Order: sequence, then C-alpha cells, then structure tokens
Amino acid sequence: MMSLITDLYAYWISVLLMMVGLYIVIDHNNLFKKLIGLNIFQTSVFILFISMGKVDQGTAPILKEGFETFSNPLPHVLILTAIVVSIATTAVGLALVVSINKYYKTINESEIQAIEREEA
Amino acid sequence: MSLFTNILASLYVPLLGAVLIFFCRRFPHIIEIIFVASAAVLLFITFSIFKFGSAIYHQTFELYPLIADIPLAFHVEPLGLVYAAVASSLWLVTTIYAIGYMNANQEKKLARFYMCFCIAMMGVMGIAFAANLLTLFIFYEILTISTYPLVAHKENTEAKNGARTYLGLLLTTSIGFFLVSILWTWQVSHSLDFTIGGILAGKLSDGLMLVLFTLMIVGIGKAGLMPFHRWLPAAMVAPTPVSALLHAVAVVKAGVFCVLKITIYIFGIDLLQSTSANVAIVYLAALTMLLASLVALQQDNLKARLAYSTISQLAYIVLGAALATSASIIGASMHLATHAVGKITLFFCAGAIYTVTKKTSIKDMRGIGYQMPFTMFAYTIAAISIIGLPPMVGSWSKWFLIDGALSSGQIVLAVAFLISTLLNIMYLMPIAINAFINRPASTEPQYQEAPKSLLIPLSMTALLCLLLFFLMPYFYEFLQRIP
Amino acid sequence: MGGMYSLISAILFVVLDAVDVAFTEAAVGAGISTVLFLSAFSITGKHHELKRKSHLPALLIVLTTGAALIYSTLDMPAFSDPQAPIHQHVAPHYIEESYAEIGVPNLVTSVLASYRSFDTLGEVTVVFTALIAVLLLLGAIRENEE
Amino acid sequence: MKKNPILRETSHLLIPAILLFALYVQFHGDYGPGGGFQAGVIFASAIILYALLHGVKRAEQVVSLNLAKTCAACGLLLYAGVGVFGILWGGNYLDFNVLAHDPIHGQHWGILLIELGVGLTVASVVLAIFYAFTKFKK
Amino acid sequence: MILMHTPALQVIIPLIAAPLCCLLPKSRLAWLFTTLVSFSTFAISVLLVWQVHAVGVIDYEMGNWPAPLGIKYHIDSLSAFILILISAIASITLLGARSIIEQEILHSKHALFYTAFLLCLTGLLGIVATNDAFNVFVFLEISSLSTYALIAMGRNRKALMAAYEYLIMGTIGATFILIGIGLLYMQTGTLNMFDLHDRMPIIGGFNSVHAGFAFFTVGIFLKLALFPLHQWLPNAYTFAPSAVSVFLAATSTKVALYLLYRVFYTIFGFEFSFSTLHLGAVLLPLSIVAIILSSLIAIFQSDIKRLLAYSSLAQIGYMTLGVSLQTQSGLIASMINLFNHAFIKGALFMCLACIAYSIKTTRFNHMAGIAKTQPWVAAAFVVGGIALIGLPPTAGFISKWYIVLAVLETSWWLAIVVVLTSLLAVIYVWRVVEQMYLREPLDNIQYGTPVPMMLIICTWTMILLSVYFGIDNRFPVRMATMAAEMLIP
Repeated sequence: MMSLITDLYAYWISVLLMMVGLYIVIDHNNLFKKLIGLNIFQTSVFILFISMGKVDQGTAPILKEGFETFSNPLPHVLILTAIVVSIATTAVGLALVVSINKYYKTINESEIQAIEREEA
Repeated sequence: MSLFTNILASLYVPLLGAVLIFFCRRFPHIIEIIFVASAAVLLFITFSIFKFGSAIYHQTFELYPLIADIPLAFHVEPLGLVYAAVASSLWLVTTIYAIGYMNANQEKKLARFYMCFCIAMMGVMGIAFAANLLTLFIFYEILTISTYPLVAHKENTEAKNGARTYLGLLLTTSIGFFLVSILWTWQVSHSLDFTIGGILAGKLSDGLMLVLFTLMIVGIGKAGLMPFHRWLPAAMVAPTPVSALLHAVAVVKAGVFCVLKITIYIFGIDLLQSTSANVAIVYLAALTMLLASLVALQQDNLKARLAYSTISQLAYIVLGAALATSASIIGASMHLATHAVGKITLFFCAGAIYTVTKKTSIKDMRGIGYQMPFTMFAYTIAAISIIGLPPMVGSWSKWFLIDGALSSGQIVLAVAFLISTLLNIMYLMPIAINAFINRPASTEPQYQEAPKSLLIPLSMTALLCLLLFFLMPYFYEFLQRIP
Repeated sequence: MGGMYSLISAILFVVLDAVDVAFTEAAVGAGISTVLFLSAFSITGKHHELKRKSHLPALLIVLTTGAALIYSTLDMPAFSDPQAPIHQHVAPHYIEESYAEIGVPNLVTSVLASYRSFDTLGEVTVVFTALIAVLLLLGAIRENEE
Repeated sequence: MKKNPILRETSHLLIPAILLFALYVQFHGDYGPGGGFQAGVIFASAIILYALLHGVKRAEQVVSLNLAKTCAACGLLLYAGVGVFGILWGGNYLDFNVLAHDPIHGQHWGILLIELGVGLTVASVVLAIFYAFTKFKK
Repeated sequence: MILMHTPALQVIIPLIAAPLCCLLPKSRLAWLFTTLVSFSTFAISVLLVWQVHAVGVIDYEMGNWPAPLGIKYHIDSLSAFILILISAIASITLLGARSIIEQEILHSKHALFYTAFLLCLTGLLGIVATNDAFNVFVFLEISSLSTYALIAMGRNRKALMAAYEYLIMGTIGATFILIGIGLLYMQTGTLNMFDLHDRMPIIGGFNSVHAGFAFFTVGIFLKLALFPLHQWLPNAYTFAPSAVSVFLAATSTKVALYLLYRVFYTIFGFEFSFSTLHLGAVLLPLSIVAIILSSLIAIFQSDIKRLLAYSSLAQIGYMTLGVSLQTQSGLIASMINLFNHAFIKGALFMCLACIAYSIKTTRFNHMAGIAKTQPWVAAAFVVGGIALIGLPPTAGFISKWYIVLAVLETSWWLAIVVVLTSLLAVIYVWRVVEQMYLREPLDNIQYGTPVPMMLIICTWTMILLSVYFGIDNRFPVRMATMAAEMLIP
C-alpha cells in the first residue's frame, strides 16, 4: 500500500488538479472562470505527461559529458506543442468572452440564458 | 426497333414529354400539343411490342447494378403488357379529356400539371415492365411522388389535407411494409427477380410465409385494401382527369398490378395454395369488397361514391389474385382492364356533369339525362359493365372471378361476389334511372350537352366497354399465357 | 492568480527535468496568458455572481473522470521507473542515435524540430489560427448591435 | 503607470536586455533549453512591456498590427517553405538531410530556419493578439 | 514528382495557402484564391483515390524518418474515401459561397474569413491523412479553433454564445482524446497507430489502457455530437453563417466519425473494442435514442436550419448504429450513409443559404409560399428532402437500404425502429414542403433579393450529386466495402 502511494503520488497530484479544473469548467456560471478552469484542466494533463517521462537519477535531456541517464524527451516535445495549443485556445476563448460581454453586457451564463429566453 | 429499345422508349417518351413541357412552359398551346403527342407516341410504342409475339416473354434486359448485385432490369410478360396497353391507351384518351377539362374550368399551373402527368406515366410504364422488385419499387415511389402535386393542384386547404392523407398513407405503407418485406425477401432468397413459379418456395416456414405475404400486399397501399384505403376518397379533391387517372388507370391499377405480379412471380400460385399464406389477404379483400360497397351507398357526392366503388372493385382483383387459382388469376387480370375502361368512363361523365352544371351532389342530378343524354347514356353503359351484366365487358371478368372462387371451393367468397354485385347495382343504377325517368324541375336552368373535347373521349371509352365484350375470347386466349 | 499557478507548475516541471517545458510554461503561463486575462478582464470589468445552479451533475462527472484516472493509475509503472515501457521503445533511439543523426545536443530540440517537425509545423499553424480567430472575433459587428 | 519616471528609465535599460536574451534563446536553443517558441514569447513580451509603459500608440509606431500579421504569415510560410525545399531537393516533405552537402549540416540548416520561422510567428502573433485585445472597444 | 508526394501535398497546399490568403488585399481575390486551392486539393484527392486503387495503401514518411520515430502519413481506402468527400464538398461550397459571404460577413474581414476556412480545411484533411495519434490531436485543434471563429461570424449575437459552448465542449473533448493518447503512449512508448495496434495484445489487460479507451470514447462522442453530448451542435449549425453551416454540416461530424473508425478499429482493433470492451453495447442504445429523440425534436422546430441540425443528429445516430452492429455489412452501411448524407445535408443547407440570402431568415413561417418567389430553390429543397426521407431514386434510399439490410441481420425490432423513424423524416420534411408550396406568401417578405446564378448552380450540383449517387452508387459502395473489409478482417 505504502509502495503504491510512493510509486504513484505524482500521477495522483495531476488527477486531483484535473478534477478541480474540470469541476470549474462545468460548474461555473462565469464564462471567464470557465476558461481558467479549462487552463487548469489542461495543465494537469501536461503534468501527467511529464511525470511519465521522468527517469530516476535522470537529468534534463541535453547531452553533456558525464551524464548518461536522461529523462524521456518525447513527452516534453508533445507537451510543448500541447501548451501552445492550450494557450491558443485560451486566447480564442477570451476573445469570444470579450465580444460576448460586448453584445450581452454580461458574462454570466445564466444571465445570458435568461436574456435569450425573453428574446424567444 | 428491338424490343429493348421499345421498352426504354416507353420510359423515355413520357420523360421527354415532361422535359419539353418544362421548357415550353410559357406557351400553353405548344404544351398541349406535346402532351397529346407524347401520349400518342407512347400508345404506338406499347402496341408495337405486341408484334414481337410470345417468344420474347420473360427475357430480361439488365441495365446496370443498382444496389449490390440487384440490377435495374426490365422484361415483358403478358400481364405487364396488358397493364401497359390499358394504361397507355386510356392515357391518350385522358390527355384529350384533360385538356378540355382544364380549359373549360380555367385551371392554373397547367405546365406543372401536365409535367407531373407525364412523369406519372413514366412511373406506370416502369412498373409495367419491371423485371425485379427493386426496379418495381423505385418506379412505384416515382409514381407516388409525381402524383402528389396533381392531387394538391388546387392549392387550397382542402387540397392540402387531401394530398397530405394521400402521401402520408402511400409512403407509410410503402416504406413501412412494402420496403421492409422486399428487404426480407432479399435476405431469405437473395433474389428479387420475377420468375415463373416464384422465388420463395421452401425459403420460409408457413407461418412466416403468411406474415410476409400479408405484409407485402398490405404494403402496396395503392391497391386500396382496408384499412389503408382512406387516401382514395381523400384524393378526390383533385381535378377530375386526375381522379380518372388515379382511380381508373395509373395509380390504383399500379397497386393491383403489383399485387398480381407479386403473387404470381414472387410467391407463385402453387406455393400460396400449398402454404395457404393467402388466407389473411383473401378475407381482408372480401371484407373490403363488401364494406366499401356499403360505404359507397351512403355517399351523395358522385366522385366520392365512385371512389368507394373503386375500392371495392380493386378488392375484387386482390381477391382474385390472392385466391391463386388459374381461373381467378385470369379473372383478376381481366378485371384490371375491364374495370379500368368502365370506371374511367364513369369519371369522365362525372367530370362532364361538373363542368357543365357545377353539380357534384347526386340528389341534384335528377333528370339530367334530358339535358345531357349522351353523357348519361355513356354512364349507363359503363355502370352496367362495372356491375357485370352482358353485353358489357365487365361480365366476363366477374364470371371468371366467381368461377375461380368456386373452383377453389370457397362458396362463401362466391356468395360475397354476388352480394357485392347487388350492391353495385344499388349504388350505380339509381343515378342513371333518376337521370332519365323524372324530368328536371322547371326551376332548373337549361343546360347544354357537354363540350366535344369531353364528350368524344367518354363516348369512346363507353364504346370500348361494349366492343371489348366481343373481343374478349382473343383476350382470354392471350391471358392464358400467364402461368 | 493564473500567473502564480503556472509559475508553480513551471517549477514542478523543472523538478521533473522538463526544463524546456518549464521555460515555456513560465513564459506562456506567467507571461502571455496573464497579460491576456488581465487585458480581457479590464475590458469586461467586474461581474457579481448571482444564483448558482445545482452542483450535483458537475460533481458526478468530475468524480467519475477522477475515478477512471485513479483506477487507471493503479497498474501504471511506478513513477520515474527506468524500466517503464515508455522508456523502452522509441525514446532510446532518440537518446542514443540522435546526436549522430542530427548533431544537436538538446534532444528536445532535435525531436521537436526534426523527428517530429511536422507536429511543430502543426503547432505553428495552431498559433497562426489563433491569431486569425482573434482578429476575426474582436471587431465583428452584428446586425442587432445598433 | 505611464507617469512613473523610475519605471520608464528602468524599462529603457530592461527592454534591450530582454530583446538580447530573446535572441540568445532563439539561437542557443540547440544547446541549452529554449528555442523558437520561447524566444518568440520573450521578444513579444519586451515589446508588450514597452507598450504598457509608453502606450500602445507608441508601440504601434515600432511594430504595427498589420506588420505583425504579415510577419506571422511569413514565419509560417518560412517553416512550410523549408519543408517544400525538402521536396524540391529530392527528399520527402520536411526532409532536412538533403538541404546541405551532408545530413548533419542539412539538419542544422533546417532546424535553424524552422526555429526562426517559429520564433517569428510566435512573437508577432502574441504581439498582434495583445494589440487586438487592447484596442478592442467595449 | 507530384505523384510521389500526393499525401503530403493534400494537406500542405491548403496549409501554405492559408497565410498567403490572409495577406491578400481584395475579397474577390481571396475568394478566387481559396476556391482554386480547394479545387487543387480535390484534384489531389482524386489522384490519391486512383493511386489507392492502383497500388493499395500509400505511406509517406514526413522528414524521411521511419514510422515510430517520425510522423507517417498513411492513405488507405478509408482515408482516401473521406479525403475526396471533404475536398469535394469544400470546393462546391466555396464556389457558390462568395455572394453569401459578401452579404453576411463584414467586407474588411473577408480575407481573414477565407483564411480561417482554409485552415479548417487543412485541419480536417490532416486528421484524415495522418497515421500518428498525437498529430491527430494537433490537426484536430487546428480545425476546431478555426471552426469556433467561423461559427462566431454569424450575424446574430447568439452565434458568439454558440461558438463559446462549442469551444468549451470541443476543448474538453480534445483534451480527453489527449489523455487517451497519453495513457496509451505511457504503456507502449509509441504514437504511431499501427505500432500501437501491434502492442495491443501485450497491454490489452491494463487498467490504464481501458481508461484510455474510455477517454477516447467520450472525447470522440463529444466531437461527434452523439447523444447525450450533442448540446453544442444545434446552436452551432443554426447561428453560423450559411456558408459555414453548409461546410460543417457536410464534413465536421463526418471527420469525427472517421476518427471513431480509426481509433476503435485501427488502433484498438475490432476484437478489443467490441469483444473485450463491448463498445457496441454502449453505442447501440445511444444511437437508437439519438435517432428517435432527434427526429421527434426536429418535427417541432420553428427554424429550418435548426430542424436540419436535429435531423443531422438523427443521421449520426444511423451511422453509429451501423457501427454498433459489429458486422461488416453494418460498417459498410455506416460508411455509405456517411458519404451520401454529406451531400444530401450539404445540398439542403445550400438551399437554406439561398433562402437566407433572399429573405434574410430561415424561420419556418417565413417559408410560406417561397416556391412562388424562388421556384428553383424550393424545387431543390424538395428533391433534397426526398433524398433525406430516403425515397428512390436518391442517395438516401441507398443508405436506408443498406442500413435496414444490415440491421435485419441482427434483430427484427431494430429494423422496425429504423423504418418508423425514417417515417418521422417524412413529417418534418413535408411540413416544410407544404409551407413552401401550399401557403400564400407573407406580404412583408414577398419579394426577396434574387439569388445569384452561381449559388443556385452549386446548390443544384449538390442536389444532382445526391440523386446521382442514388442511381449509380458503385463508387461509394466499392470504397466502403474495401474499407470495411480492411477494418474488420
């Protein structure tokens, strides 16, 4: 049991973060906070990936004399891309929120739904 | 001209007519010319098929695979030839009548009307010559869709509701039952070709065979079996030429033709008798035959009464098919022709009366025989033929039907035939009698006889009722070829 | 607050030897996204929260997701275990051969820019797409505006 | 914030340093951590800092939104173009070995160029997005 | 030269075209450029189909790095099938779309709009062409991001909200897919699809692989808008600009379906997905509910765009139903339906684009008597509607035939459900047809702006295509059969 924890704690951290993020995304009324939640959610996935790549006594995957064990570079590459993707998504999302705020004068989901209901 | 080109031409000519009409839609007279011309050409083509003799029956022409390995395929066999001949010849008559009627009643949207008429005819020809169920089904649906605008032609609420019922029932039955049963057939027998003796022998247990047969025949909503007959009276909102086409020639006859063709070439007479898969349909048909006649008695609107009479007459044919004795089959296929001739005459008369007097109710038609003697005389002839008394052609088919019922040992059904004949008399004759015996009320305005363009067609068909009676022996000998 | 969060995760990445990732996360998280969030926030301004909907569905979804992941971790190779399959298949080739094949000491760079350069092309395209999207969005005029 | 003289002066010292650092990251990415993306971000942040201190107007005199957009497109084109060269020189798409007389040099060239493309695109995109947000009217 | 590099060019051409397009000054020019590009992609996809027929599968290693090290493109009958579909739809849409876009989009934004369109096209093609799991994710995001922007361009402010919802759900879906990729990668160390598949026997027992499967499932269902994860779709289709609706309705969900085929047949493998983990048991009820509910909801819609959106949901249900049957014939049916429905729905949305161009609305009660003012458009809608119902001789009939046949093999009651629901289509299509033909036009919008010739021609091209594939369906059937035999050995 103990070994289980020592072996897997790193993964569980990311899982915890992921749950927090996802909760914010789904549950929050505020379009802003949804996006923040989305960020947390995605970052937690990145941490999951990176923690896969870690090797004991390994160093950063940069070849230098005197090091022979390196962490796995591939997850790093993937996550570099993933981070960029997530920031791009965030930017678009923010642009959407901003213009929603312009045309609805609010960024609160239930308020917006109320407005649309009275329109219909 | 080879047989194949003949068949294809019988499809292309009406289509071409439709296309031409579309392009000339601005010029009403040219449209009418095209309309009649295509009908005439079609008539010539279908009759020129007879000259190939009996050698070419059942030789199939495959165009290309439609689905998987089921081809779009056509063939000629006696039954289809009869249907094609009847339809095309009556179509020519109808075109002339239609032009007269539409002009006399200042109907609108003529181009669309004639176009759909032509396309419907293409559907009919396709059905007549289809060599497998898939091809049949495709043209069946083309016919359904192309007649919808004809029914909804008046574009008022009444027309809309009528058309809705029409389309709703026909599509529901065809997709809900017919298509499913076709797929089922394909699944069990991996063939949909119309072959002598059927393709289903030994493929299903008797119980399932009963289900399949019932499903398929009920699925052919155009045959107007109860409880799926409502579309027929509903479609009465259409202009009379359409009613004539729908209820005498194209649509309903397509239905019963499909029934006949399926019973003969998909199930096979012997199979039906051995498995008795036909019981359900037999009794349903008998029921429809009587009930429809009874309902017809109640109708005061002439066209509605004729519609219900059609329903019961169709039930004759379905019954004859379902009985699956050689006599009854011949009777049924004869009735397909004879009823067509008779019923189209009746509708023409109804239309003529409406055009002249704007009368639809039977009560108002007392003494009309004095104002429109020719029309009512034609009506009487046709009525007698429908009832089935010599010397009218209808008597033959009815005779064979009753013979078939007896030969299959079903006395009950023979009685049913007789009862419905009495009912026929009761709902058809009074009109003729009242028209002639009691003079019109002096308050009535003086009506003239119907215009020529209406009178000529209806007297032609009435004459046919009489002539065919004497030609029937040859016809019989021809129908013998149906296995 | 977003900035703090990403700084923390950046440090976490360094601990995990992912210096490049850490660098990026710091630059992006603490840098760009903070700036973006702030500027967007300055535009929309403060908004009060009002009545909240039921939390139950959200909780359920989150818990199932979490449960699935925890369940999945149970038989994962132990954290930082050199024998994990992930370190056995493709990565060794990168570590051993890449210098001979590409001659760049930074493995991340060589993988990113050569072995999987097509992914990176995609990544740049994503960035570009984001630009196009933002430019399209900020300044759209709708009919029911005036 | 624009008023504060101390910030302005420090920024005058700071901004060039940041730019220099960006260039270092850009071209040293093969050896240490970093590369086009990080460099681009840093470069952009330098200009953003400038914009925050001296106002977007002034910043736009240095790099306008349109210029930024163009640069972004060019960066992407540069990257994709290098790949096309791979095809033209008889390799597959994005094949760097064929770019120079021997594979190693080819790879060097290829990586250098595409990292440049990445840097260019990222820097200008970040900047452009920043402009877009700041200039957006409520 | 070109033949050697077709797989790469398929994706690269629109990718390179996009940045060029955003630099173009004139909107007319941008349109011309975009259209030409999409036609060239179409030409290349035709080449690809031809090559696949000639030599079987085509592999293309990006940067000349062998498969697990680098990224490989892999074109087989399935991907070629989808590629030609996407590029064809894009070309026809763009050809007709100019006038609509001129009317609906701000003139200053045209270049950007077309750029976004190209990027979306790039993303979709990339997803289909690649053989690398992570590369799929990247291109998925390219297409998604551009799609969000395109949807948000709708005239109504509701479009923004629709885009936002889609962004949230789409990103969650994509991230779930990413998690799935991560979990698989963790147990195998590779990202190449075939490489992953080869290792499935070893790792099939792991919890993490099962969890990865689950995450893939949810992510793909989100992108596919399969009930109950469909909430984003109706709004997105309804409020997007007409041209975008056409393109999305015809392609985006189809690509998601392709992803489903790829992940569950190529990566996990038929055995694992359906025998070990019973995907069918999940898919079957969901598809049935999707079919019935969406068809019913569609009947009561007061906006025709929304009506068609719901009918799309139903159609997606039919496609997944085919998959859930776990038979070759079911898969074939699903693919054929995918292909035919793309053209039918595209055509119908084109009709709505014409109507929206003419009278600035697609609300049901404004359709009254539109046949009098727009006879061609109304006629097109009727034909398309007939195809949607599935009557011969249209492509819809072919799809229905194959689906019902495939369903009949497994169970009776299912076949009945399928048939009855297709009758619901009769209701919601004919409601519109009656409204168009048998009602007097409302006086306020009696005479709309005349629809430009080009738009009508393109609409009819799609309509005629969806009729043509009902009369001669050899191409889709052959491709689908090849693909199905490849996926279910």
